[in-house]
Amino acid sequence: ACGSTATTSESSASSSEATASASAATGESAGSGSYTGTPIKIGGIGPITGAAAVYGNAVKNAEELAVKEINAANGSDVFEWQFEDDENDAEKSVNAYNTLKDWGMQILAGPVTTTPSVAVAAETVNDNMFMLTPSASSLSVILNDANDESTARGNVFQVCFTDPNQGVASADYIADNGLPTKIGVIYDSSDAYSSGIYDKFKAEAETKGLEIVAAEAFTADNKSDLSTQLAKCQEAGAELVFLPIYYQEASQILIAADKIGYEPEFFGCDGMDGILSIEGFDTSLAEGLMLLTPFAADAQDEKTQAFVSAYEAAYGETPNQFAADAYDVIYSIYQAVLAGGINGDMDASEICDALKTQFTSMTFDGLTGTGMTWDATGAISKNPKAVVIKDGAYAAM
Amino acid sequence: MNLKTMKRSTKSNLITFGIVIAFYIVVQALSAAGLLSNSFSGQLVPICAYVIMAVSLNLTVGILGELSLGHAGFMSVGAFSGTLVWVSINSSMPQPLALLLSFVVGGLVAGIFGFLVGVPVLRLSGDYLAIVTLAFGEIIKNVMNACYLGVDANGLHFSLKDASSLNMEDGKVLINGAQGITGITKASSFTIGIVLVILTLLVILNLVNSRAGRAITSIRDNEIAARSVGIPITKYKLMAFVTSAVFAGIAGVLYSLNYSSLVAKKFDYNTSILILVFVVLGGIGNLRGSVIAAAILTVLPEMLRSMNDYRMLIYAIVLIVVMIFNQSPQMIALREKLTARFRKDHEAGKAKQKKGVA
Amino acid sequence: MGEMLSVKNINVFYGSIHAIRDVSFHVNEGEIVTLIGANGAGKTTTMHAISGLLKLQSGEIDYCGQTISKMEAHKIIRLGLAQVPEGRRVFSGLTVQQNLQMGAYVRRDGKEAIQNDFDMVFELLPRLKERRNQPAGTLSGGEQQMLAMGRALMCKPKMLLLDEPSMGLSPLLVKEIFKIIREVNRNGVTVLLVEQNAKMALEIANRAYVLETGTIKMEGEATELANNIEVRKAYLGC
Amino acid sequence: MALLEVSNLGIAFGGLQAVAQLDLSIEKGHLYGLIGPNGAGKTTVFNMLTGVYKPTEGNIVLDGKDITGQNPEHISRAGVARTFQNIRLFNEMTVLDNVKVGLHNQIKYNMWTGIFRLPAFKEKEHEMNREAHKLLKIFDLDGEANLKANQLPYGKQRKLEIARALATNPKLLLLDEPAAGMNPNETEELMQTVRSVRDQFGIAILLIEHDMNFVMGICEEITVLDYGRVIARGDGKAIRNNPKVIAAYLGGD
Amino acid sequence: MQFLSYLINGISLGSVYALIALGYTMVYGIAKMLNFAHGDVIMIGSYVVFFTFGTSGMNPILSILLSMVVCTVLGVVIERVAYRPLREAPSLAVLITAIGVSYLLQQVAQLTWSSSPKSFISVISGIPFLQPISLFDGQLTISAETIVTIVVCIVIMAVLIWFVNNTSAGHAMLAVSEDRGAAQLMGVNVNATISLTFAIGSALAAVAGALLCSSYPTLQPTTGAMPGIKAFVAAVFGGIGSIPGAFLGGILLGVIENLSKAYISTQLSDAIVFLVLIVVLIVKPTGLLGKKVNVKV
Ligand SMILES: Nc1ncnc2c1ncn2[C@@H]1O[C@H](COP(=O)(O)OP(=O)(O)OP(=O)(O)O)[C@@H](O)[C@H]1O
Ligand SMILES: Nc1ncnc2c1ncn2[C@@H]1O[C@H](COP(=O)(O)OP(=O)(O)OP(=O)(O)O)[C@@H](O)[C@H]1O
Ligand SMILES: [Mg+2]
Ligand SMILES: [Mg+2]
Repeated sequence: ACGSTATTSESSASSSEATASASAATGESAGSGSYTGTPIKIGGIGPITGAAAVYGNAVKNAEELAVKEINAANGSDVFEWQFEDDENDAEKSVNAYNTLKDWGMQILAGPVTTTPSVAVAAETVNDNMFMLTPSASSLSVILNDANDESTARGNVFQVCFTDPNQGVASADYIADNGLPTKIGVIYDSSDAYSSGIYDKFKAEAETKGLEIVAAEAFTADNKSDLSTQLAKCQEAGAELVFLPIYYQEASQILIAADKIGYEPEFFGCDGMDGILSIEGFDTSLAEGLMLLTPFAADAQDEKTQAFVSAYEAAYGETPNQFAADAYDVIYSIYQAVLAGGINGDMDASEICDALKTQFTSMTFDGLTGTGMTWDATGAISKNPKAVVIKDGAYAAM
Repeated sequence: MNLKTMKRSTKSNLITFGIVIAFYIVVQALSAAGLLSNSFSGQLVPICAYVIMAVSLNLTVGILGELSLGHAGFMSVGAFSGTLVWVSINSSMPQPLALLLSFVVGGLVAGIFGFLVGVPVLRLSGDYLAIVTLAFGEIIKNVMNACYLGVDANGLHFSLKDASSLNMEDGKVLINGAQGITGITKASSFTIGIVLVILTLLVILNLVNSRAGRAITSIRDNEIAARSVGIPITKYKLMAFVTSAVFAGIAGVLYSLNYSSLVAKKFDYNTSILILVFVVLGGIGNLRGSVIAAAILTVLPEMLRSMNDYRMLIYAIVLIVVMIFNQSPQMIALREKLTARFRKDHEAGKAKQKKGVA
Repeated sequence: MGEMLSVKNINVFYGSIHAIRDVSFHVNEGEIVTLIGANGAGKTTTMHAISGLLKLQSGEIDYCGQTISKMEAHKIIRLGLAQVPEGRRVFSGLTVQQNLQMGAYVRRDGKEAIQNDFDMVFELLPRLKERRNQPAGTLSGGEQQMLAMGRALMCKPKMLLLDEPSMGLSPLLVKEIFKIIREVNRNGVTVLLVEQNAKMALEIANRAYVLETGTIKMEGEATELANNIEVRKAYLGC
Repeated sequence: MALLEVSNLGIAFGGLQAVAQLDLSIEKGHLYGLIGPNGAGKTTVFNMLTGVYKPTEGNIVLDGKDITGQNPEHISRAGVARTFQNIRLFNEMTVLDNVKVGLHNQIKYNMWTGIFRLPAFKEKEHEMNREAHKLLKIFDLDGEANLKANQLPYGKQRKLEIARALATNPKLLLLDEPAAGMNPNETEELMQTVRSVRDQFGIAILLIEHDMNFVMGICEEITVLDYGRVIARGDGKAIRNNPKVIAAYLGGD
Repeated sequence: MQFLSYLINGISLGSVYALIALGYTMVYGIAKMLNFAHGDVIMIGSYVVFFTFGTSGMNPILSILLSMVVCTVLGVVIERVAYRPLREAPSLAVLITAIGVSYLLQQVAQLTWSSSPKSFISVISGIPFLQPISLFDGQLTISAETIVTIVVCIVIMAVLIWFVNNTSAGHAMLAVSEDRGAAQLMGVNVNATISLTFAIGSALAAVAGALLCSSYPTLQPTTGAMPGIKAFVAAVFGGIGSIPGAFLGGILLGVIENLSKAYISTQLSDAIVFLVLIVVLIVKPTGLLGKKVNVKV
């Protein structure tokens, strides 16, 4: 599964900051002169076929875009980049990882989804290969034992917000902002991401005095019809329905709710981003939908706009938050590479060590947040920010 | 005459083992010489696991003649039970012993499930049975996805709802629903894999070429006649089903101990189908074929990576074409004819030479 | 009366088994010709080759002046060449009625014509009438044999290929069946008959061929062959 | 006490009473014939004797043991073997293996012996092969031992079925139209074979056949069924001249 | 009341399964093959409708007709190219090519229409006079989609039954399903008959696709897969080759699925559905309406 919950800083401020940071990135490089060493080989992994292909393709495209931009801006190639399919399957993902190693990969920018990432992360530890996943948000990606901070892998970092944080943040946000406290949850129990967030949300909700009146699951095998889950929430009198799921299913729920005339508040996580760009979806149904997302395709800061227009030009689709995370993955690595004086002649392990020191010390401003920092476990810290959909667009709240 | 027939089957078995062992030796040599790509060496264990799956499924599909669409279900129960044993004892016991125990438990548990599924088998047949096996696989997947298991000071906690319903005080969550088992210390190796492959082949080949095997085959060919000569079909159908389940379970353990994490989603309907593809492509009832087909079809998608976006497209096409090529009667006839002609030419050639000499 | 069916040195293989070797024979319009031979001689194979169920390795089969050896089975029967296959091959899931209907599948000469033949068949084989709504699969062996015969009659063939039509029938019915064969033949249907009951076959046939291990060993007027010592020894058991 | 005692046996399929009030008694080592018009119920009788159909009335006693309504496996082990009117061989198996399956309950070794190739295995397999070839020889099928059963011509398939049935070492052998699809000579041959089988193995044989030379030729007692009921019983001569039988079955010349 | 609404949810889902199952059972009952690509033909059909009706605003009926044509052609071509060469091969062989075709269609769909989901606009909404029924003053509404699906199902079922039993093409199908060799001897063109079967099955798939996505609007290259399998289950559940069985099986499957979600557990509903299925089959080994094939020995 996926997701990052960091949020765009208020658009007003961000625009100026973003530009600043953008120049900052190049500024730092200006110090050492633009990158001159042998190109560094970055590998990406994600599902570009099968049911989860939409996320993998978003990441693939954004990484490609970022690499192209960087190489172009630099004049000579900074990165060589290759992306391998994993069909959202651990075995295939490890195969992809090995293929990339054969190719000579020095830095891993992926995988996209949780289950493969957990498997691959374990491999990277043995090779001491730096791994930065855009969107695999489970703790077990960065920790060997998800319940034990001290078992951090050390070489694995996330750009996205971890599941616990998402769950906790959502619960906190709902509690602290006077949103309804009779809560229904609809989540995908067959999906690590969704059930991961739900677990933490539930735990936090209890401490925050929120009442979960209905917690309904669906699975990959029966997600075509979600009307019953919705009806149960309605029956249980849920005034707010929490949806820690991806946007396709969410769009179905909104449509179904509209059919039965059920109008609770809907609250989603980062997986929700992208709902406005579903082809054929009547966005008016998403009116008032709240979500914690790090990224808004229609944000006004020029960094976002530049990215979105470039992406649309190249791939004919509006980028979603996966794309944004992936874009940040490449740029944060770029920043660290420059700052750490890393170049392609070093072997993967040396690069890994260098990047570790950089990532645990640097601050990065990207599409999905400003002032991002990483702790030693590899988890990112950004401050969550919720947006609400108004007139078919995100609005800060 | 009888000696000849004995020989025929044993000879073909020897060839099969020969292939497996040769493969092992070549791979070891290459890796020693450092000529083995990461990509390939990474697939060795899965290959072994899939070979075991294919061979064991062939016992049900090819020899017993019952279509099973849920073989991955047995793999799943085997994997989970075996892995549970492994994660809970591997630190407190000599590794080899712990490993052995994990495999045994995985096989046994899968066998038990094989028995449970076997019971409907006795009443159903054909596509109805196929559905039941499919259903079984889906049930396992669904239940394992919703299965939460943990240990803490006051013992085991279990829930089919969610992790927090385990209400444990900071113990260790062993199975965490869809997130499955994580933090597994990897233990599988190519050598173990090959040993298990050989074990599987040994048992199943010998079973097939024995009294029991004939009984099972006769049930496939004509159940009424089999009963009429006193074959207890209940017993032998179960025997086939359980045996095949046991090895699926072992394959599951082998597979899961090759990765640091294990999720139920892996063992879904598609995996069952994949194994079935191996079996059919390798030739229904042809165990050696299963071995080869499983190995090749596992590697193929990896070799197609250079096609990137078109990879699975090509894979699908290859699947169809190969299927038509080695199963369509016309093609088979064609091949026979060609080989026949070739032989003729060959002999003719020999004859000429002789003349030449004379 | 001209040649209706002529088989010109055909060869048939099952994989590598060479079942039919350069077999040639012909059947004249309005004749009853019988093909006799031991088990495994290749009689059924020959029949299947003619009706198009088996493909020839080489050779040619002409029927009413056109070559049918390359034709698909379903086209061949449209030319009025029907077969009663060995082992009945009735549609076990369908009722007796439906089976007979399938027999008339290729006919386009109107409902009542077909209805008449229904009556005709039911009259010739009354047991079928009793069982008209029983699934053919549950019929007794002999009943199924009758059904196979009736089904073939339902398509008003110009020529009938009969592969052991009397197999499994009671003596009474065997006589019955042979009567029927003579009857249909009188009504202008040409017949190629494979029979183990060579004695009766030779009685009603005009000419006969003797098939041994895939090749024609003898041929001639039925009466001659019936008196031929070898034939008597080999196939008539006397 | 006869080998087989059948009393008041009957079965109905839906409305249709296929067999009714059948009494039959068979002595060890004798040859019996069961004849009757098509659809009279002969095969159905076999099906009840071998447990394929459960009789709706009456009972069957073999060697003093009541085997009524038991399932085919048991009855086979109790000592009744049969052939089928529409041949049922193990088509994809070799001729030899077909017979070896028949030997299943005669020469035994358990699954593990087979899997681990324990010494018993080789020895027993050899024994099986020897036995099987003996039986094949009787029906001169030993030439085709390694052909697939479905590659045999019709007539030889019939013989193979008999060989397989004999392999189960039965007390009573039921043959359903063994001569169907054979020419007079082969039929003659088969008669000899059946006789010698009876003599060699000293078993009782009950056979259904429409070939009167065959039945009259070898059966010591003949039972005639019509519409599921016995209409006559006796030796060949008696039957041949029984007007009822002539009317219903033989037909007058 | 609540129960009723759950029941209705179940029926509406079930009616979709039933519709797919009808197409499935045709091919399945007559060609005796599991056409695992059926679900993907449905997916292709849905895309056709999505782009013609959804995007280009074509008249819904026309657009469905168009999609029927496309699917029919597709189905027949698939049969000709991928299945016919294996006509005499063991049935499992065809099953595997069917799986290959299924992969193929999904890949083609992804490469042409990308993997990003489309939100399907209900074709029903395009037909003004079709409105949802609301009962008990609005406490209970039956969506127009549901009503249409059920009606369509029943009509199709009736037509199919009539067709199979009363037309010579239908008889040919029965004969082919029993014994191809013998059918040929009766003059039945086996290949043509099987092609026809596929044509019909695929045309139904197009209708099914339109209605499936009208009720459950997410459209992706993988959309057809799961409903396809469920429909297959439904077809067997109802009794292989039995047309009313497919209908009944579909409806029941949907109802069981939804009621188990509603009253037992949403996590375990899949397991429950399949458990019920197994139990039913053990009790009734030939499915609900499947006729017992009593082999005469
Ligand atoms: N499916 C098959 N595969 C291989 N060989 C076969 C097959 N069918 C028949 N044969 C062989 O072809 C030869 C002729 O068989 P065929 O059935 O035509 O004989 P037949 O004259 O009809 O015998 P019968 O009188 O017993 O019916 C036999 O030697 C048989 O072994
Ligand atoms: N399973 C069944 N269901 C319905 N009717 C059946 C079934 N089995 C047999 N019958 C009927 O019972 C009657 C007796 O059948 P049976 O096969 O015993 O006849 P038979 O004496 O063997 O005739 P034949 O000499 O033609 O083989 C037949 O009329 C048949 O239609
Ligand atoms: Mg023949
Ligand atoms: Mg009979």
